[in-house]
Amino acid sequence: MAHLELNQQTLIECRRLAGQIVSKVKPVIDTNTSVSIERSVLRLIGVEGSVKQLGMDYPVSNFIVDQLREDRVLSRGALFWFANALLKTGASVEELTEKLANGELRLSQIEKAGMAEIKKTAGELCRKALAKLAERREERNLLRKSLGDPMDMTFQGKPLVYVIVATGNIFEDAIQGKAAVEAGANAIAVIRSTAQSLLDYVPEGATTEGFGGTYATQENFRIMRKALDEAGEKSGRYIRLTNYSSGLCMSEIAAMAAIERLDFLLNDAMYGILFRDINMKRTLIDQNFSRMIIAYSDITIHTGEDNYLTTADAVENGHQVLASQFINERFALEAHMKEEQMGLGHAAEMDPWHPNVLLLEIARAQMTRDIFPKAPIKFMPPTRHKVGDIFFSHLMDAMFNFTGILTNQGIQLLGMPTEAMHTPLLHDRWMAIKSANYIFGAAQDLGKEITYKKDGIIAKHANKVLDDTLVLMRKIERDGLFKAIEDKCFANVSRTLTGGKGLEGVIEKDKEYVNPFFELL
Amino acid sequence: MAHLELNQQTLIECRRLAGQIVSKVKPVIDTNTSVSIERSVLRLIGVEGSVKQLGMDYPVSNFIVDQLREDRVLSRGALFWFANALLKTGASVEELTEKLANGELRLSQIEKAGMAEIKKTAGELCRKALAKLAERREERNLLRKSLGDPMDMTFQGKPLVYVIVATGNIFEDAIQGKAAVEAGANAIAVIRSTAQSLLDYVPEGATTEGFGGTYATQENFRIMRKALDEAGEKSGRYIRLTNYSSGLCMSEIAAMAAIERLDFLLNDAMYGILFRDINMKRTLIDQNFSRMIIAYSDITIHTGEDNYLTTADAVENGHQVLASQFINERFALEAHMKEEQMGLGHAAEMDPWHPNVLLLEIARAQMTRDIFPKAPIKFMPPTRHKVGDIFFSHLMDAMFNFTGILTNQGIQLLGMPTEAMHTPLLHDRWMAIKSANYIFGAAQDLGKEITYKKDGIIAKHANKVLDDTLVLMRKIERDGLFKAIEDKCFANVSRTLTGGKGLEGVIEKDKEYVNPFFELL
Amino acid sequence: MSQHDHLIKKVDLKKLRPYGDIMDDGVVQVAFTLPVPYGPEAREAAIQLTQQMGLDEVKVATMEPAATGFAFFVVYGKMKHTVDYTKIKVVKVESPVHTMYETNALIKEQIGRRVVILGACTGYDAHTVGIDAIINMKGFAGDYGLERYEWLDARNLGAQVLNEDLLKLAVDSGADAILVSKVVTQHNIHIQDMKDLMDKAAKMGLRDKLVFVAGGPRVTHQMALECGFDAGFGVGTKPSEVASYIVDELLKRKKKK
Amino acid sequence: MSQHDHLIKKVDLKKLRPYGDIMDDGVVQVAFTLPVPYGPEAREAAIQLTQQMGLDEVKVATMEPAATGFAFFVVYGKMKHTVDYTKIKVVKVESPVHTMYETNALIKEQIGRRVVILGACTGYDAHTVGIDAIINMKGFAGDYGLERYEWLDARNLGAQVLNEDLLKLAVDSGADAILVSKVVTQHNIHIQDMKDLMDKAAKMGLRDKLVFVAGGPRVTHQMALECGFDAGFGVGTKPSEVASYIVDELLKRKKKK
Ligand code: B12
Ligand code: B12
Ligand SMILES: Cc1ncc(COP(=O)(O)O)c(C=O)c1O
Ligand SMILES: Cc1ncc(COP(=O)(O)O)c(C=O)c1O
Repeated sequence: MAHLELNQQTLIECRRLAGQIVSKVKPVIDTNTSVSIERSVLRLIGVEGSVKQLGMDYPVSNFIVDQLREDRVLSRGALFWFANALLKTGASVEELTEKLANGELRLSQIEKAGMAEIKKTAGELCRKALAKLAERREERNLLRKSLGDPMDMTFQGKPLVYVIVATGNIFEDAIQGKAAVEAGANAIAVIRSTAQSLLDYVPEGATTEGFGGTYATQENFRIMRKALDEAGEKSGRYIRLTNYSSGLCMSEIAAMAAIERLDFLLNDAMYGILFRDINMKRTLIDQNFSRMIIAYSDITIHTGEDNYLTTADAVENGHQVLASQFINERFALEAHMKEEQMGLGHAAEMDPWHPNVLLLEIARAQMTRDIFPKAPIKFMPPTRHKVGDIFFSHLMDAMFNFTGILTNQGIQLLGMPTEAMHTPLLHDRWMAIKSANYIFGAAQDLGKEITYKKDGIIAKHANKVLDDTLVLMRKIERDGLFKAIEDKCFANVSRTLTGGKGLEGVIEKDKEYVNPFFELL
Repeated sequence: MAHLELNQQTLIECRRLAGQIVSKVKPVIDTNTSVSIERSVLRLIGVEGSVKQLGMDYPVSNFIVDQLREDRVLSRGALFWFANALLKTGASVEELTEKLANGELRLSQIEKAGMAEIKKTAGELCRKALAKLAERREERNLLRKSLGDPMDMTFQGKPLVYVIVATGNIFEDAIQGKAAVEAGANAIAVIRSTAQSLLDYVPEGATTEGFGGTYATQENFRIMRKALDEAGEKSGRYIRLTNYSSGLCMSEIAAMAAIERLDFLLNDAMYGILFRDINMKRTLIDQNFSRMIIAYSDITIHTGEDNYLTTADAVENGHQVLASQFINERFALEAHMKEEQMGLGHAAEMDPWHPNVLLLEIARAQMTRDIFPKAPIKFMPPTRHKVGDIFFSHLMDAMFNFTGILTNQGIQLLGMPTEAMHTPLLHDRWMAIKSANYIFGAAQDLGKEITYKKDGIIAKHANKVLDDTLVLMRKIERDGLFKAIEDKCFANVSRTLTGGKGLEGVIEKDKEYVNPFFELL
Repeated sequence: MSQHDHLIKKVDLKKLRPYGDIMDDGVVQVAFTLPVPYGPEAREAAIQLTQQMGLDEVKVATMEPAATGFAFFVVYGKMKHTVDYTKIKVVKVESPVHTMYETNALIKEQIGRRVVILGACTGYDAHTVGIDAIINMKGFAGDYGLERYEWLDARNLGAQVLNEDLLKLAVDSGADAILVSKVVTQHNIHIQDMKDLMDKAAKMGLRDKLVFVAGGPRVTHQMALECGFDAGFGVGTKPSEVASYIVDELLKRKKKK
Repeated sequence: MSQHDHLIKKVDLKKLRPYGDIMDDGVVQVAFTLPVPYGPEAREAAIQLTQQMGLDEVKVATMEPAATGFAFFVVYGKMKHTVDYTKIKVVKVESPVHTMYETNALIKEQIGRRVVILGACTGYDAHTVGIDAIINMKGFAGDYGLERYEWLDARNLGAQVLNEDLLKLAVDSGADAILVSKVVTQHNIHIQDMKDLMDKAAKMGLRDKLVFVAGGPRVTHQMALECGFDAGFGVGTKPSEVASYIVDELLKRKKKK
């Protein structure tokens, strides 16, 4: 394989700085919990179902956590109260959930057991929950083995062909997901409906209406999982399902995804802050817990650095992406994730008319590959510079596919000819996959055939990005991550420590806070 | 620039064999003339206009040559008789033409002057004719200088963007040619109507109906030349015009093209034999004279090896193309052409689904570039494997454009998304040019950035083609070109020495044959 | 080419038709998927549908098995319909485009105070790149954004701004104009949001006090007018066009009074 | 998914419409060029033409200045028209496809002599690759050509064969079937040439003595029938399909007698 000669000292220094940056915010993460974490905990131990509230199906986990917050006792953790109630009522998880949901019981009102007992029960609940997650994880491993896993090829062969469905209707999504698999897709993301990420609960049930995407619900996960398992069976390969552990419900979606055997999750330490204006603290706290679940469940995350290049010019701002990747990597390691699970995000978002743009894209893609050799790397297609000329757009995606195979990217989200128009039609996706099949085949071994000139345009651009990254990392380390975000270090977007949505959902942990998942995961 | 390491000994041997092959058929060329050559001679010295015959406008040059043949005196050459008539009648070329056309005079009936006198007059006619051609040539040089010549960039910069128009209507062709120039084209070919190449005369006047192309007529040449000169003036660059010196009127079209300042001519030593079933002798004789005119007029030829890959599989038969290029090169040198005038043809015609097809195409394109470093090289797009899926077809052309810029081809005939459907619509061409503009810019310096692995797939394929070529050249040299063609050495097509059209138009030269052009060109 | 004039077919603007490679040939390319299996029946259905669209000489360029039960088609045909181009009247933003210097000068001389402009991406729409391109200093395609204009006080409120909040802020800041960006268009959510803003503005008595401008890749002037806005701008809009329009409109209103 | 059955919209074959990303949404992509300058009027003309095609919710994805005086459009819309798929009947070559071995066996047993087939690319058409793919030994897409069939005597006459020459040769060689390839289709030259062959065949009294088969990328069975042929084959035809058809047809005719 062609590789770039990158300054190894700079890489080491960047990683050291990332460690510093993360350890400086670690206390915030360690001393706080969030409503999302607490709801996830309940979901993991088996609290299911919904209550009617404001005319809609409101998750019981939300209902319970809302009560605990109202009663100002959430700082001990939902599990403290739930374990306590189990002990005191002798009910099963299901029975207790039922009684809480219909108002027969309220957690904070129940007489308190001893802390040791509570911790013991809580621990048991967690271990049982994790056994279930481990089961799903092993199920995946079995299927990967029996059907064959296209990801096994990723490092020697072709990038994983990955597409989105976004009809708004989960049943159409299922149809189109299957269609995509027939055409050659190996992973399918169901894009979420606009602004679901700002809901502080996860909707319930199968849904058939959405804006620019389909609601992420546990039932929808199931429907899609089943459809893709069927498609995988038929096509003789394991098909991966993606959703979004992002937004105000970051951690509970991780939990739900683990339970429903999703394979990929969009999950980023900073995306919510930058692109959804979610509070910084809330996001950092949630990302940590979500990633612990993810680590355990052997899910691969996709980070969101690609998005930076939609608001910040991609030719100029490669360093923002790389700096963020180092930080995401560090946060992920802190949450016990393996490098192999880190689909660090980046994208081919440069102006197609920039001179030698393909060389610059190759430079960025190759350096990303070389800097994170074990990470699968998620490579995102051109979107920002896409225009309504679908024929031209199709070419931009072709060159993107070419860059992907040349530089041996791991997971290639295919671009769509109609990117500037609408979420993909069935045949948009079909022709995008045909493009990838063609180009991945046509240029399969090109990366092994060539070497890059030492001081050429490609090498220079890569080294420039790397040098810029070091400068940026030093600034972030000096000022702290929060200030850096305020100063538009990422995506040219500014956010403040106390601004954004969801800060009210952050709760300082009591010293009697109980959540054995933190130890077990 | 990336280059391939090719066995230089093999190249030298191939060229030596090409010399042998050509010199073996040279006697046929030297001892014969053809009706086409004789008509060209008349056209060059200024015989213009037409007579009514069978209800159509029949060129006077044909009318005169037909008479000479009928009278069985053509073997002395049309110029012998024409110069003689001028001497004896004292008429001007125009007056004599007029009298011949209206039947007042018949060349063979005119009293004969002395050979020395005839030769002298003939020589003067030829010199005057050549002075006119030189004028057009210098006119081109002036325009190239004043407007700027995109071809000057060819060796450092991007391949020349070249497209076809083929509406059947010369006025629409002019509109579309100009449109293409606005979009970025630097050369325009007016494709000929189906089967014009089998007509043994060149139609007259402006034409508005054609099948799959537009008739090549002198008036059409003028209309198109004017349109492109205007477009060039507007766009600030010299725009090249292409037509076909091919078929039964090979040499007179070269003459007409020289007179109307065309820049490129499709012209191949064997294409007519293989693809139009024109007699071998006829074709070889005609190509020689046409190329002498071409050499003098500084026209660049495009040879037709690309076509071989439409009937013979392109993955397997690279050697047919290369062998033919060596032979075409040799024939061209014999006709006094410079290497810089040799747009040797080849094409990206491999099955798009062949594994690593891009590597194989790069191998072939790069070797062609490296073997003929001074030749502009005409690179033809995928056609054979094009299908009705215009979106996919557009991608194949994108990869073709990529191959062109990577390997520094000289003249890139752009592929059309609708290749499998119809001759190009205005917007087919527009989007094809947009594709080339994009990819030539995006990958402009990639060829300078990389080197190919020594024993990689690319190097191996190139060397295999080269080795196969040597074997083939040895066979051709051993058996002779005529036998080789019979044995399907090119394009998997078999033709015989006495088969095909136009043999009746070959006339053995008398020892008193007069045609000073052979000395002057 | 004058001697050939009679041979050249000119466009008939009263009966305008698509141009493929010969004037008036009407060639159109169509592509769609039918939810039926690939096969001769699907092909025939595609032909019949294309014919119903008013295309003659229908040629199926390709039929592709896009998936089990789905056939994708690319079809060419010649359009029978024509349109009378001479009768087409399009409402468009008519104000001339001034340079930044001209616009500044106009405000300075004829308004005499800085013009206040609020911009936002409304509803749940989080696509700020468009509004940023118009407002932020840097601008778009080499054209400076409104923040750069000395005589404009342009404020970018960013994404996901609720209509009521936007109007309240407009009142509070004494704004002269409101710029709304709408990018997400699924289920015509952009139109709903735009109409809702104008309804609320009317209720608050703001309709004629402010200049309301919409923009976005699927926004047209016509459609903005239909939603009750004063103007709409689409793909590729440059900040100077917007600044020019706002100032011209303010001056026009001033004169009317 | 059975508990969800009521939520899933099924295809209505009686009113079949294109599928974009939701059943029955009718989404169609259209592209064409108008011979008028790029601008809002051209855009409006494009919209009106698209509406005349029966498309609703027309969205102009792009308008491009393809050249001075020419605007290129990509448009999306939702088709109002439907087609009754249940009523579609297509005439198609109905003979089952045999393997080479089966076809050989059929001839050997039921005809008892080699079947003579002449193939050519007629008129001025010089595109031999198609007919070569059918006749020559090597065949097409892994399927052997007719020359390879022991019980067929298939002769490829190549390109630019005149109709009269072809028919004369057919008589002389006692051919059972004639294969005609037509690739160039400008001005419907292929149809003219095909009809001309059948007229000449009729005059020579050969119409029913031979099986006439046409092929080419724009040939359909239907269209071949309309030209008087017995069958037509299009894109992607394999030699075995042609061999099977010819033999079946010969056997059918034999039985009739
Ligand atoms: C960048 C981008 C994003 C970024 C946005 C970052 C940001 N802070 O802006 C991110 C990644 C966050 C994003 C997210 C989503 N996106 Co988005 N996104 C895009 C993308 C790629 C480019 C948009 C863009 O920046 N264009 C560049 C700017 C300069 O152009 P512009 O907006 O047209 O602006 C110009 C003019 O329109 C005009 N203009 C615009 N606004 C205004 C206002 C005024 C007053 C004036 C005068 C002029 C004006 O002037 C500008 C300069 O000329 C488009 C696809 C595309 N290529 O168009 C999809 C696209 C808009 N997104 C889409 C979707 C569906 C989403 C999501 C819902 C996906 C999901 N489910 O997660 C989310 C939801 C976000 C939300 N809540 O709104 C769809 C919308 C489909 C539709 N028609 O409804 C698109 C078309 C992609 C697709 N094919 O699916 N997206
Ligand atoms: C190769 C080719 C050539 C080669 C032909 C070499 C040769 N000896 O065949 C060359 C370079 C010489 C050539 C020349 C020209 N060509 Co050409 N050519 C093509 C090309 C690229 C491929 C055709 C092909 O080989 N396809 C592969 C074969 C296997 O497919 P097929 O023919 O469809 O055959 C299959 C089926 O149709 C069927 N079939 C075919 N025949 C038969 C017969 C029977 C009996 C049966 C049962 C089945 C059958 O079975 C086959 C296998 O499945 C097409 C574009 C394209 N991609 O289609 C243009 C194309 C056909 N050519 C075209 C044109 C215009 C020309 C020229 C007129 C250009 C010019 N002005 O110089 C000349 C004129 C030639 C002439 N006198 O006819 C146009 C035709 C436009 C139209 N619709 O009328 C096309 C579409 C290109 C374009 N977009 O302009 N061409
Ligand atoms: C990390 C990450 N999360 C989430 C999203 C999607 O947005 P939302 O969370 O609003 O559905 C993206 C989009 O690209 C992303 O990169
Ligand atoms: C050398 C050469 N001559 C001629 C032609 C065109 O054919 P015709 O001479 O029949 O117009 C081609 C077509 O590609 C060619 O390569």
